[in-house]
Amino acid sequence: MNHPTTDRQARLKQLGTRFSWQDIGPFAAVVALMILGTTINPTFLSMANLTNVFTRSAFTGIIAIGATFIIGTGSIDLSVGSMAAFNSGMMIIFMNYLVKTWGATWATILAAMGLAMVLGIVGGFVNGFVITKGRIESFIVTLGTMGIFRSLVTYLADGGTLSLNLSIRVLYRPVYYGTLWGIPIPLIVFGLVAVVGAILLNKTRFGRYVLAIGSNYDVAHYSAINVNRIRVLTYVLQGLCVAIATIIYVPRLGSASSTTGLGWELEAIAAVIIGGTAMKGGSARIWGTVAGAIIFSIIGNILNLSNVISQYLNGAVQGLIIIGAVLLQRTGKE
Amino acid sequence: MNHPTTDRQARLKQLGTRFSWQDIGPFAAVVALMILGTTINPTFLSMANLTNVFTRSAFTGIIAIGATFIIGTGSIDLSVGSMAAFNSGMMIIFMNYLVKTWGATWATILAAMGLAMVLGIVGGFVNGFVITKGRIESFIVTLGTMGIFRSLVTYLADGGTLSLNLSIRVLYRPVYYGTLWGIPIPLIVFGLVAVVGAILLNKTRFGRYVLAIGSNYDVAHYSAINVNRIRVLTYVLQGLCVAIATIIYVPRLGSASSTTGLGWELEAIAAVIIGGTAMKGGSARIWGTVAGAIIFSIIGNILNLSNVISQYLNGAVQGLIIIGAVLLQRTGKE
Amino acid sequence: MPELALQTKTICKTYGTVPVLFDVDFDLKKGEIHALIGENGAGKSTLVKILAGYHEQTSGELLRKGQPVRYHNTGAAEADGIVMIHQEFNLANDLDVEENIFLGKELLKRGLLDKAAMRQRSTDILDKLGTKIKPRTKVKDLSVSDKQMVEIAKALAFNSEVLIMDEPTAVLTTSEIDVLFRIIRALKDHGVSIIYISHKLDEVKELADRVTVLRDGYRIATEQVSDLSEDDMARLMVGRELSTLFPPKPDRSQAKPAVLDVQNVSCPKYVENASFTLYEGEILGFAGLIGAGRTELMECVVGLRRRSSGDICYRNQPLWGHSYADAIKNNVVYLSEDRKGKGLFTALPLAPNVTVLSLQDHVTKFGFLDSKKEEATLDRTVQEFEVRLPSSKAMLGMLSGGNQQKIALGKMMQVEPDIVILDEPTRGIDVGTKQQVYRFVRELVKQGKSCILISSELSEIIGLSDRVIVMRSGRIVGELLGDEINEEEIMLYATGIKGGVGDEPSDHRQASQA
Amino acid sequence: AQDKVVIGVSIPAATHGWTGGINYWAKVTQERLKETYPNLEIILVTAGSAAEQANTLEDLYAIHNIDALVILPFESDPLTDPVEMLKMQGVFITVVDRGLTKEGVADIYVAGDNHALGRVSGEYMVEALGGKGDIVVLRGIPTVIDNYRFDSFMEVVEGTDINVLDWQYANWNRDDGFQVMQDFLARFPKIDAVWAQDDDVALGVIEAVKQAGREEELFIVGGAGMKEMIARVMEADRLIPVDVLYPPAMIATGMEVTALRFVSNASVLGEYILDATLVTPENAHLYYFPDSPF
Ligand SMILES: Nc1ncnc2c1ncn2[C@@H]1O[C@H](COP(=O)(O)OP(=O)(O)OP(=O)(O)O)[C@@H](O)[C@H]1O
Ligand SMILES: Nc1ncnc2c1ncn2[C@@H]1O[C@H](COP(=O)(O)OP(=O)(O)OP(=O)(O)O)[C@@H](O)[C@H]1O
Ligand SMILES: [Mg+2]
Ligand SMILES: [Mg+2]
Repeated sequence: MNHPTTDRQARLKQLGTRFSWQDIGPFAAVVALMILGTTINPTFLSMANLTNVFTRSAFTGIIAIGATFIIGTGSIDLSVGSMAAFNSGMMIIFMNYLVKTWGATWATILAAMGLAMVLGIVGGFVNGFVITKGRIESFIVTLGTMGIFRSLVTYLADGGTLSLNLSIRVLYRPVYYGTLWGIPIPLIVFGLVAVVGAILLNKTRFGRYVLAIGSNYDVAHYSAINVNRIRVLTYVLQGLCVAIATIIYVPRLGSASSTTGLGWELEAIAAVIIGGTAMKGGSARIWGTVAGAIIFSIIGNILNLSNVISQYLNGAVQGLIIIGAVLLQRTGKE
Repeated sequence: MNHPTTDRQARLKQLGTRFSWQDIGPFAAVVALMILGTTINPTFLSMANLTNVFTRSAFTGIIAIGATFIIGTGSIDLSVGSMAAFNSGMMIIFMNYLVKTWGATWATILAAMGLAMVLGIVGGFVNGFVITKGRIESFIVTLGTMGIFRSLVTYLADGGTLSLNLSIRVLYRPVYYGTLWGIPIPLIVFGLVAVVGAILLNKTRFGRYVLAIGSNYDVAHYSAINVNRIRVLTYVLQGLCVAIATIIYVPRLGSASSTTGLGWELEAIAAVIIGGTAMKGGSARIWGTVAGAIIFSIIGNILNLSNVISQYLNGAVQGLIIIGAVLLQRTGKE
Repeated sequence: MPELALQTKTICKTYGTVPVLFDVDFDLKKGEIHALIGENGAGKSTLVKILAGYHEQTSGELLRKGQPVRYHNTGAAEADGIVMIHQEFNLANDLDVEENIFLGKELLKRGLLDKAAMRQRSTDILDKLGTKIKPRTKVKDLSVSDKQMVEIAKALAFNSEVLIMDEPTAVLTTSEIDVLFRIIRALKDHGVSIIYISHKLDEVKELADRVTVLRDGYRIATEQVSDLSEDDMARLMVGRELSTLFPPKPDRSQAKPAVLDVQNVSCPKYVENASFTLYEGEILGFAGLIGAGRTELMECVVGLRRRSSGDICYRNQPLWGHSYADAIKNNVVYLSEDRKGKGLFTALPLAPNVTVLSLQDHVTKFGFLDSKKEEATLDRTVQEFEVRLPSSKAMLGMLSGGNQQKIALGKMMQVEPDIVILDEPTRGIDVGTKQQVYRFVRELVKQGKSCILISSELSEIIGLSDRVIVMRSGRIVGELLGDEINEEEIMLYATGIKGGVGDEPSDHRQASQA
Repeated sequence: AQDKVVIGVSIPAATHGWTGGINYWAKVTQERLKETYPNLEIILVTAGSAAEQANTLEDLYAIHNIDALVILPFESDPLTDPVEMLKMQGVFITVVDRGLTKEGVADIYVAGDNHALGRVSGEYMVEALGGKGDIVVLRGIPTVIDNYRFDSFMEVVEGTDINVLDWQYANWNRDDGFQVMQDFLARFPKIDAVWAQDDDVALGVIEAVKQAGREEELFIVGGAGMKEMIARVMEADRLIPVDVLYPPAMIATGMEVTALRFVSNASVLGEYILDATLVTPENAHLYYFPDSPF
């Protein structure tokens, strides 16, 4: 009988991270946008600007990596932006409190990071638990928790802004602004999260089960996969990603308020889908998501670098570029 | 051989509008919320208040009826809120222009209504066309057009507010504030749209094809259904619903700005899903959607009933009630 | 010579870069029943999909009543009077039976759906087919065999001139098949031309006028059925001589320990107080008509379906009340009859499908998935079950029906089961491979494993089972041993002539002693 | 005993710093007034959009039967009609900050002066830069208020040699302020001053400037009177030399005068215009409220 041809493609597949047009597509869009950016304003290619752009993509990017798993199972999480705001608020309150006893030390910061992780895990677990046990559409549950988290941070901030104690801020600042081997720390964290995400998705049973569930819920169930547990885990993972994003977000401005993280959920979901993950689940691409997040960041940057068109129309240009970027991918695929 | 039992249930089903727990569930939630409201403040049940609450649900409700079809096919439309803003803006500009020649007459208003319809149809068509011809996820396309429509209204309003000419406003006002046989006009329109929607969904080929596509794209395709055409039609229908909502929205506030209709898309989608339509498509319930829209309106009202909780926590209470309302439905189903 | 309803001239079909059909000439006379047979992956479904507008040929010509035609979609073919019953169900799960039957060709009255008329028509058709399916049931709530009946009803609702049936009987039991054959013959008498694909050669022999054999995408022969014996057909298909289908049964003199003891299992609406014991090294057949509840009973046993009562002991240990995963841990594995809906991930590649039950065995020493091991497992499965792949990159859905079934069997075998529960294991599998599957199962039980076999094919139950249990309407009504295992006896129980419904459970005990 | 007087207060939800301040002051004033005047009932409702605010007005009347309304309208134009509806039912109307577009609807108008905010900022900019230089502007959310501020600012700046390099919307949001400023800094090698218009945005701008290490090159003018910014002004921070007041406490004024009208029967009608005071190191201590969240 005929054997499967182990051609180059198949060999590449074995690397765990698969390369195909679907993966290259989003990066092609990144390159196209970079060319566009340079054409509009050569400053685009300056080191400082590129560093800014890539660094900024880290927040949504990290969150989007978590979202890749959720969308991979065919679910959605609208609460991530609010959760990020809530986590930021809690971190700030906690650090401001600890600083009184522990002083402005790394211990204080590390403790707050730990708190963020715990909150992320708990928040994600609650989302996942209500969705699976209550058998409610994820859209509804996370729409609900989106409101809840946002309210909580507003409440904590008394409607205003929670500001991080100045002495800690000085200490914590490098986590966003610092570099390691010349690379901004948020970018390193983003890269690490992406690598871990890619391994989780492509090289572990968990990742396989995520895609299996997204591919066909019933078949997954009949393949002895504990569907509910895996789904809850994706939400916990999403919570963790939000926590990590929070940890590098807080040192940036040192504050949190009810506007923090507004709209991040849509951006994260869009990054995931631009990256080639299907909304209905069953296929997911971490590196596509990374490209998707970068695409978003570049679009924003390009709009700020030019004023050819009325600023009122920024949103329109953004919309057109998003659709265009995805069209470009699709066309290339033929 | 045994014939299908034509019991009452089955008979009712033949009416086109099917009654089952899935349909009753949302209404049970409405009743529960009404009881909650009355408990918090007996004034809730006053005629004046109830009229307000129901009338308000008309905007999102009408949009949500369009969204029921879109979600029924397993797609999504994020652009409805922005489209409503854009349509409102265009109506206002058009009326302000026409009033110079035609005066503050019904002709002016009717022409503007016509314009709204045309814009809705065109806008919906564009969404549907790009989605089907470009084979792009509806999420991405409508996220793009959401930005585009919102930008356009910002542009039209020069960043500010578009205001309707005062003389027309006086004439147009009754369309929102007036009553017919004692029933507020927006409610009558809402009811009509719902009835038409229910007939379309349950009594026509179009409705059946919508559900077939949502259930299984390939099966629909192989059943000689023109999948793309039906999908485009759902977007056109959605555009029409947005236009109708706009027509009764404009006389209410007489203005449009970049913040008009912000967030209506999430509310509409939530209303649809609370109403028992599945996010992944294949089943849809118009009357459930109607209940869903009313649920949203009641929740907003309940938050204004009392002053017990910090207003910062409104969002949290709203989130909890949404999840609770859906949980209630689910439990009832067992 | 009667008019040709359909004719193909040198039809070729290539999926991507994979050629599947080579210069196939085929013709269908008006009013004939023309069988199409061939090994799994030979290209039967592909050929008929071209005829019915699901796919377009890569080259070659299609003639309808002598006129060249090209169908760009199913609508065009349907408009031309050609209707097909799909091998993989072509039903919308969220819609109900009635809605599916008329999907794409709804009856209208004054522009609105004429639900009353459609209800009447679908009831009539379902009655004619002798099923108990209710028109308002959602398709997703139907068993596989019921879905097959709906597929048939869907095709019959349309007054076609050419009716193509791609393995309509793979999951049907004898009595359903009888009804179906009556209908097919009646259609033929009305001048309808029928293409009939089946792996059940006895059916072909019984029903068809002519038969065309495909092998590896080539047409090998077209003959009058009366000129061929079943063995001739098998030889033409496989290209070699086939020995007897079923391996010999061992004699069951010595008593073996019980491995699975099921007591009073009930599942509301489907199963009532079912009790049975499975012994080591035996093949226990489960017979019954459609809707007898065999599938549901087994799903209860392995923990895929919640049972309302009952105890299950595995090697004298009460076990797995909760999940299928527990059953798998004890090496009890279940092959679902619903290949597409529950068995396999059609949108995923092959390797993940084969290894999903045994992923823990496909990891490196650091616990990461080992794609090399997965590929190796896939290779082994492909060889063992002779799966025909279009390419190594194929998604599962690109395999032919029978080859998918082989993957499903391969997937199950990865857990090295102690008890295998097979629900329609040879659904859509060709004779050659069937024989292998039977040997394989026999080998398995020889090694001390045990097997439960649910099959709609009575010959399979009879040929393979050491013992047979008959179910009817959710109850176990009879147990047959040795010489009792014959078609007549099984049907007596299955249809309720023996061990009538309402009889006490003791009744079937007596039956088993009889 | 006298009948209870019910005052409804409708304000935007706390979606950014300044509205957060509004919420804070409204709540504080609500409590204080309730304590002082026991027969006063104050219902505080918030809304996330103009349409929602129109809903709250209906609810205040239908459910709470208010005698007076204190409203800080989301937007002037869309709320004019709904407020007038209440007026016609005999409700006493106090409008805060943004005036309605129809004369005679408001009984009391406590006006924040958005034109003045733009003008004062512009005048300071001209003075501090000596009438020439390159500046960038970060605007709020596209709304009428923002237009008033921006247009007035531009009017002042236009006649001078001050060159507005570019402006972008920063949506009264810190993160947007940060990103837009990052890009301005990358794009323009020389920036002499930044008009951020809002203190939330200014906070983001500060961080971007710090990151680029260009603190010495420019200064930032925010607006509103956030306590952090007032503190910086007090400390004579080079980067933040001044702030322009647009105090959220104006809602307190509105509530107080309205309450006064009912408890004292004094005739308190007319307009109260609050200045857009320029906060300098000299007067900053007067506007520093460490307990306020804003
Ligand atoms: N969509 C597809 N893409 C690629 N290859 C395909 C596709 N569909 C079928 N094939 C390949 O075409 C060949 C013929 O398949 P076909 O379904 O016609 O076989 P068949 O004779 O019906 O077999 P069976 O008896 O198993 O149903 C198989 O090798 C199959 O893998
Ligand atoms: N007691 C019952 N009442 C109503 N419907 C029943 C009952 N038992 C079975 N059915 C119908 O039969 C179907 C269940 O069939 P099941 O899968 O149990 O059949 P089976 O014995 O496995 O045979 P096969 O798999 O060959 O169809 C259901 O769709 C259900 O509608
Ligand atoms: Mg086939
Ligand atoms: Mg079965």
